[in-house]
Amino acid sequence: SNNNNESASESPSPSESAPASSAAASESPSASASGNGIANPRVAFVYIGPPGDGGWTYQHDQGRLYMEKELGIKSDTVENVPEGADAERIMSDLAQNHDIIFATSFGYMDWTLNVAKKFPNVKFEHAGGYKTNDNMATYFGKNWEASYLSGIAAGKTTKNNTLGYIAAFPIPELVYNINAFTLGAQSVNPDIKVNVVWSNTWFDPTAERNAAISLLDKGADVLLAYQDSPAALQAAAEKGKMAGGNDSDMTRYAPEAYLTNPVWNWGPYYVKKVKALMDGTWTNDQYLGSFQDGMVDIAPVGVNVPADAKTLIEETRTKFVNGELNVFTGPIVDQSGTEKVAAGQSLTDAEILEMNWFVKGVEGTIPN
Amino acid sequence: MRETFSLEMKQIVKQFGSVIANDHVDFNCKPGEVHALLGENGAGKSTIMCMLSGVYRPTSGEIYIHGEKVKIRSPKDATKLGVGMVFQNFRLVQTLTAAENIVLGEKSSFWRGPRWMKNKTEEIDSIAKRFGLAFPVDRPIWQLSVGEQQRVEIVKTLYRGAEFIILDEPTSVLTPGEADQLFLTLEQMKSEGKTVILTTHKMKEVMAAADRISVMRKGRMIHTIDKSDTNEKDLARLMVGSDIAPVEIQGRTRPRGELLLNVENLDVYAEHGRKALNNLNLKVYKGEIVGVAGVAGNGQSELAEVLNGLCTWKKGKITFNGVEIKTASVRGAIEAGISHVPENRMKSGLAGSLGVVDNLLFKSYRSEHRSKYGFLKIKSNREWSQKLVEQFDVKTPGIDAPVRQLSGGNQQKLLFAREIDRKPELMVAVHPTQGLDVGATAGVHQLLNGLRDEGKSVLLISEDLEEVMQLSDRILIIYNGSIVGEMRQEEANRERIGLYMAGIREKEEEAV
Amino acid sequence: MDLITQLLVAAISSGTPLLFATLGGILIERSGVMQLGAEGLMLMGAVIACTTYIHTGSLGWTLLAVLVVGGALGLLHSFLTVTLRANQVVSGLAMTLFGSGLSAYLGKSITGTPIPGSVPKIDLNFLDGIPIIGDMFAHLDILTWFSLILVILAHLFIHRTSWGLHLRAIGDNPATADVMGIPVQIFRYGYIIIGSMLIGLAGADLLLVYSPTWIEGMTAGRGWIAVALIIFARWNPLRALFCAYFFGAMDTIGFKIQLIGSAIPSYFLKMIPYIITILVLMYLGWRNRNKPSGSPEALGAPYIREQRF
Amino acid sequence: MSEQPAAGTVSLDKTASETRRRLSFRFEIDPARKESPWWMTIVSIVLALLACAIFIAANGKNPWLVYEKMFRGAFMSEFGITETLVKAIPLLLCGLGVAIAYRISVWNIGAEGQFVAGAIGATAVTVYLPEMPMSLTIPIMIVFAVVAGGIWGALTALPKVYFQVNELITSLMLNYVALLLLDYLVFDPWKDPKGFNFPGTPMFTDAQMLPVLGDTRLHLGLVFALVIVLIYWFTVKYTRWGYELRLIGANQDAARNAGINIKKHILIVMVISGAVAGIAGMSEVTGVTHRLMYGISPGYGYTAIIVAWIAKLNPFGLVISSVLFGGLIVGGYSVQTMGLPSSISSMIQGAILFFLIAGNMISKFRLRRNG
Ligand SMILES: Nc1ncnc2c1ncn2[C@@H]1O[C@H](COP(=O)(O)OP(=O)(O)OP(=O)(O)O)[C@@H](O)[C@H]1O
Ligand SMILES: Nc1ncnc2c1ncn2[C@@H]1O[C@H](COP(=O)(O)OP(=O)(O)OP(=O)(O)O)[C@@H](O)[C@H]1O
Ligand SMILES: [Mg+2]
Ligand SMILES: [Mg+2]
Repeated sequence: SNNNNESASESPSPSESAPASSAAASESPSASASGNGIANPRVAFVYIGPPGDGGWTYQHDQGRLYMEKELGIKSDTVENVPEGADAERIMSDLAQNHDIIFATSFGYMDWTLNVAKKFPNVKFEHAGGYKTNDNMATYFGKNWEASYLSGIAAGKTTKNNTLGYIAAFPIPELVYNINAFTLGAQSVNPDIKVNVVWSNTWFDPTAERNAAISLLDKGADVLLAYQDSPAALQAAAEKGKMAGGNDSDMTRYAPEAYLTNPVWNWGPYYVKKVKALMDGTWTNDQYLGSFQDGMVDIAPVGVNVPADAKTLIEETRTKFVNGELNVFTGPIVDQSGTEKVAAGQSLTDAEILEMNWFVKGVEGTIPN
Repeated sequence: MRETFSLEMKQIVKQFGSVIANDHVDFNCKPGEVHALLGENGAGKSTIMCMLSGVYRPTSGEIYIHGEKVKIRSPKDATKLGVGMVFQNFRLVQTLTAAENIVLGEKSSFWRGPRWMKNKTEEIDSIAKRFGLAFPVDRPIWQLSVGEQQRVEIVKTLYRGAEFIILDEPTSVLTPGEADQLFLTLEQMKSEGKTVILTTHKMKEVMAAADRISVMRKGRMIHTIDKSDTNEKDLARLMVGSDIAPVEIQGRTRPRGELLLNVENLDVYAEHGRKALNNLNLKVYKGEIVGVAGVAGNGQSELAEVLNGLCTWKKGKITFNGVEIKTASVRGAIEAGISHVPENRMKSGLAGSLGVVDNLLFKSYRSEHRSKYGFLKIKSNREWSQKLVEQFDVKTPGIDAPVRQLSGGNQQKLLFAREIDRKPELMVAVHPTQGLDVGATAGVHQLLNGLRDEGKSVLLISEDLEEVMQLSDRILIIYNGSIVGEMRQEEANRERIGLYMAGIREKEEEAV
Repeated sequence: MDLITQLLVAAISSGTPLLFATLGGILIERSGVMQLGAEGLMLMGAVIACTTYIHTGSLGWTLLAVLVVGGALGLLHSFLTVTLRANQVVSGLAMTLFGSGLSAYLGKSITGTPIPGSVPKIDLNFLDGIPIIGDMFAHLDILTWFSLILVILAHLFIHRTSWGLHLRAIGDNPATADVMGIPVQIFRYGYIIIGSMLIGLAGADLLLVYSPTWIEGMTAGRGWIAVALIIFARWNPLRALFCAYFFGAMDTIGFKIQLIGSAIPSYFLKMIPYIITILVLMYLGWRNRNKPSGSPEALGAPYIREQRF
Repeated sequence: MSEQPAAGTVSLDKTASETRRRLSFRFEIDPARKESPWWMTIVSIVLALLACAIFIAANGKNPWLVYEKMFRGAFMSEFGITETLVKAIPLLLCGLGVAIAYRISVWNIGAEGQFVAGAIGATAVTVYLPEMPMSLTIPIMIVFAVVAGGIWGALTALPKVYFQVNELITSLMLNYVALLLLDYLVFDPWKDPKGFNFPGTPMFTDAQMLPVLGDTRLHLGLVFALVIVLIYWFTVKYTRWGYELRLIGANQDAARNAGINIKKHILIVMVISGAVAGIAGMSEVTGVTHRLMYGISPGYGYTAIIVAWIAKLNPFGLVISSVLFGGLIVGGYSVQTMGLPSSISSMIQGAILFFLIAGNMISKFRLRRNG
């Protein structure tokens, strides 16, 4: 798919860029916005799963394809890259003949940083992390807003006020999404309880399925799976219950049983950053997208979600687009009843990104 | 001519790699006869019978049954042609019952419910009764004694309707009494029109049971003759290939010394909880050869193992050179000066894929001459091996050649070289001449004799009565895990030993 | 449904693929050939099932394709281990590697695509009222029923038919079976091929019934578990049923415990079946020290007619 | 009762065999042939690549370009070579571990678990003895890894020796136990408190990392591995203990007769086997990942079995085969940009193994005219 890139990259050798690394790092603070653009940038994406996973990687790949179409360039992908030492090798390999690398998983953070330090002339974009370098930016989105909307859908749909949440890893990203989901549900139905199980995997359909069945057995009638595969949705559909997934529109896996869920829309951001590279205006920001710029959105609401939920979601969505609503506005109490956010106050983005407590109504614990 | 023979094998050649086990062998049988196939160990008897039963395929040659030329490509073909064989090493599935073993391979019924098995069991029982062969039909094989297992094997061939019944060395696991019973069974088979082929190297049996006799030597068929036209002596000469009787062993050159080994009231349990040695008592003095005779499977292997520290004992006391041995330890036995010539040299005596040097080092590699600070003395070990190979006249392509390339006799010589070089106090030799030709056998006998003359002792465990009687100063007879009889060389004769081997005690003997 | 019933239901649904694979393995190992390639075979079964189902939309063709591919891989294993007498452990490992690689390769284009349909269920509505039985058996799919029937058939086959007797003889003492006119090598081929088909079917079942989208490595070690279950069940189909369901139940127990709010880390719970397996085998080893172990005695040793013992 | 065949059957049989006779050849094992010749390995690898080429071509890719790219990716640059070696280190160490067990016919497939145990052992040093200079830390880490791996090996050997439990199953089960233990540690007690709950320990300090060569990732673990290769070779060839191993490997019964305590040796060898794999785990965490984390091994322990087998358990052969397989893994990722999955490398590994065992056995056969 990238033969033109191949031939173009024959000559630059790693030794050209590598030895300069230590010096370059401290050389000039403005290195992040390099003056001259690259007309035909060579772009690479590192994926944690396969693009067909139907979730996280799928959306990144959609974004990549959008970017290719918009800018008329080609890009490379490496999929199924484990979040370990292999990631460092693969990115080092890619760094030798690419100009910008998108590392699309949280677990790549340290490896990306290592490689970024070695290859100061290559730009790195890391999704979901918090470490940056002169040539390493991060990007993510306020998907808790979308989780809040999914919570509204779930709260309107449930018949017994018991929801289930299949959570991948006990990391802040999950914690604030669970909280937002719960708050959204409680906004329409204050008695709602959300049962949480940790699957400790992003992508293992069988484990996700087992988790879903356990939740359904426990009595939950609407599930949300913050996972990359549609296994939970499929399991719920089999049992005649409703579920949402994560990252992408999963309607096609079980149209009848589909609730809705937050979706990512990375395309515009990828266009923006690659274009910036072409223009020579790339910067190492920590970008946080939202409904406002469309990076975060919610999938079309499923056919069996009550109609009033749909309108309510539309209204609330408009509030998010207009910046009129913050999910974490007090009063919010945690599971033990301690007030975490006082009435009238709101958490800042930075506070949300480090959240490590559950709101009241969540049934489950965060390990440690 | 052709009609008179129900079975003919013509110019059969069988080659295993470079070994020619059968060299243009002709063999034939008349209907309803008992035909003995006689030959020394390794003469090729089993090989030719295995070709008849389809286990081996001849390299060349032709087989005729009832005048028709046939190809026996598999045991299945053989069964179809009415050939049934009882193998030297039984072919029984240990975990199946006797009845299941007998009906194994039968095509008649796919479904085998309890009803079907009951009918079969009755059928098997009636056949067994008819031929006087009783055994527990419903028990798994691993719970049966060797004799019972053999009966299962024989009934198996009868049940399968074999016309030609081959018994490969059937008596080596039987007492003389059981053997007599077997010969009665043979008569019964003969009277029902079956042809029985009996391979053996025991002349006595041949004279007792056979109608005609074929003699093989070194892979060739030497002669076929009617029993009435021959006698034991002629047969022996044919079998061994020379007039000269095996080398005379000179008598003892010095008197026997003090007590070396004393075994008292020894109990040993073998696998599956079987009691293998039962209150066994045994004494060996310095400078004597003690022979242990007995039917295979009466505890000989366990006796050898226990003396060499290979298995533990439940009860009893072993004293060697005045020191009581408390625990079973091979190292202990080696260090105490006990040598071991195991019964199956390639199975437990030598490592076929290793070279001559490594095989010679087996027991001495721990000594200071062979290794130091845990490191082998490679160079001096090689020189030492070279010397031993020359001294014992082992024919080998080189001292690094894997010993599986050596011929059987040379392997045995190598083993003796290793065991004798250690200057043992006691050598436990089990079947030391099995599979050896006359010359090699004489060589081994000389070595054993030499040990005795140096004042060392030998415990000779052998099934070959002649050998035991010829070499031993004293003969012990083992039966059912105990020593049941003892006699000096001068007092020994076949009949007496035979009675002991059958478990008939001295008193009863006198009473008879 | 109480917790026990829930576990039983979960045991059946996640134990069924294990059961298929274990039964296949039992047939193979009973014939005296080791089978360590289950992981690769299951993955191949799953990927073939997914591809065929997506392309044909027909369950019949799907199952046929799975059986053909499983059988073909079985043929490869039998050629190597029976005809060429290659080391059975290594051949099995090669099968695992090759199967995982090839399945990922073949499945790349269909990764994440849901299959267009599901395996039909047999609704036994009259069972619905009965407490535990109803929950367990009222709405099972046909593959699960097939696995249950297969257990019984395999048990009867091994212990009540002439071919079963042959099978036991081949695994315990091929030389004897051979002289009794049983074509050892042909039967070994047959059992390896049939067993491999069943293991392939295990993968297909996992995909079609349990987790209806293909992803690389989706068996997640279940093939290896099946290898262990063969030994754990001591080559007995009925015991295989219980062992497979035990491991199946253990698949979900971690989540159950989380939901109860127990403090035991789920990792330790997940260790339980592995540790129990070792302990049970140690106990059996000790108890059977004076008896034949129950494992096919010729397991792992190629049979050569003219070779001496 | 008699199943005596009718005369007709016999003659039918005869004609069939007559016709077959002229055409038939027999394929039989020649006892005189020993090891297969060295070139057989190369032929097998080439054939395996050809077979996989069919699959690649069926996917619409040019196999030649794919192989070329794999080769370039793995061996044709300083980066590729060092990365290949980085991958080869755990393979070589785990391979040495299993090879020594296979030498005495103990089928240890638990290198994966022993690797993880070693990694855990080494990391325990960073958790419990955090402030120490490198000169102390690294040796202590080795000791911990050896002990942890050795314990894992012993856990396989003890049930085998005392309860006749098949080591295949024990070592396999223990792999899962080790992986779950790892998960527990990195998700729970040892988790990096500042890591946003990411399943991993904190990054090691500089004193807890193995030195690397220049700015590559090639670390001191390579030296450990090569030293163990030499020790292995020397031990087997020149020491008394090595002689005992050779004897057990060649004939267990004979070894017992030579006074060798086989049970003890199985125990010792399994402890060593586990310890060597443990060193692999230690060198991976301290040399490459610099932290203990979820999914630390992408199956090194299993690949190592094949690496050992291809090398025919020969220590120097292991060096070559582990580099080959390291290259296959590295090259496998580098073909991804051509639109091929990285799993192509496990497919090729499996195929190589198939052809190799087949080739190994075929070279022991010879064609014989039926007589
Ligand atoms: N399967 C085999 N492979 C290789 N060589 C064999 C095989 N079977 C027999 N031989 C060789 O063929 C020769 C004849 O062996 P065979 O077993 O036929 O002797 P035998 O007369 O039955 O001796 P014994 O009285 O010891 O049973 C021996 O030298 C033996 O080494
Ligand atoms: N497996 C083998 N591999 C290689 N060469 C062998 C093998 N078996 C036998 N030979 C060769 O064939 C020759 C004949 O072997 P065989 O065992 O038939 O000898 P033999 O005539 O029985 O001698 P002996 O009387 O010493 O037993 C040996 O000298 C040996 O070199
Ligand atoms: Mg014989
Ligand atoms: Mg010979």
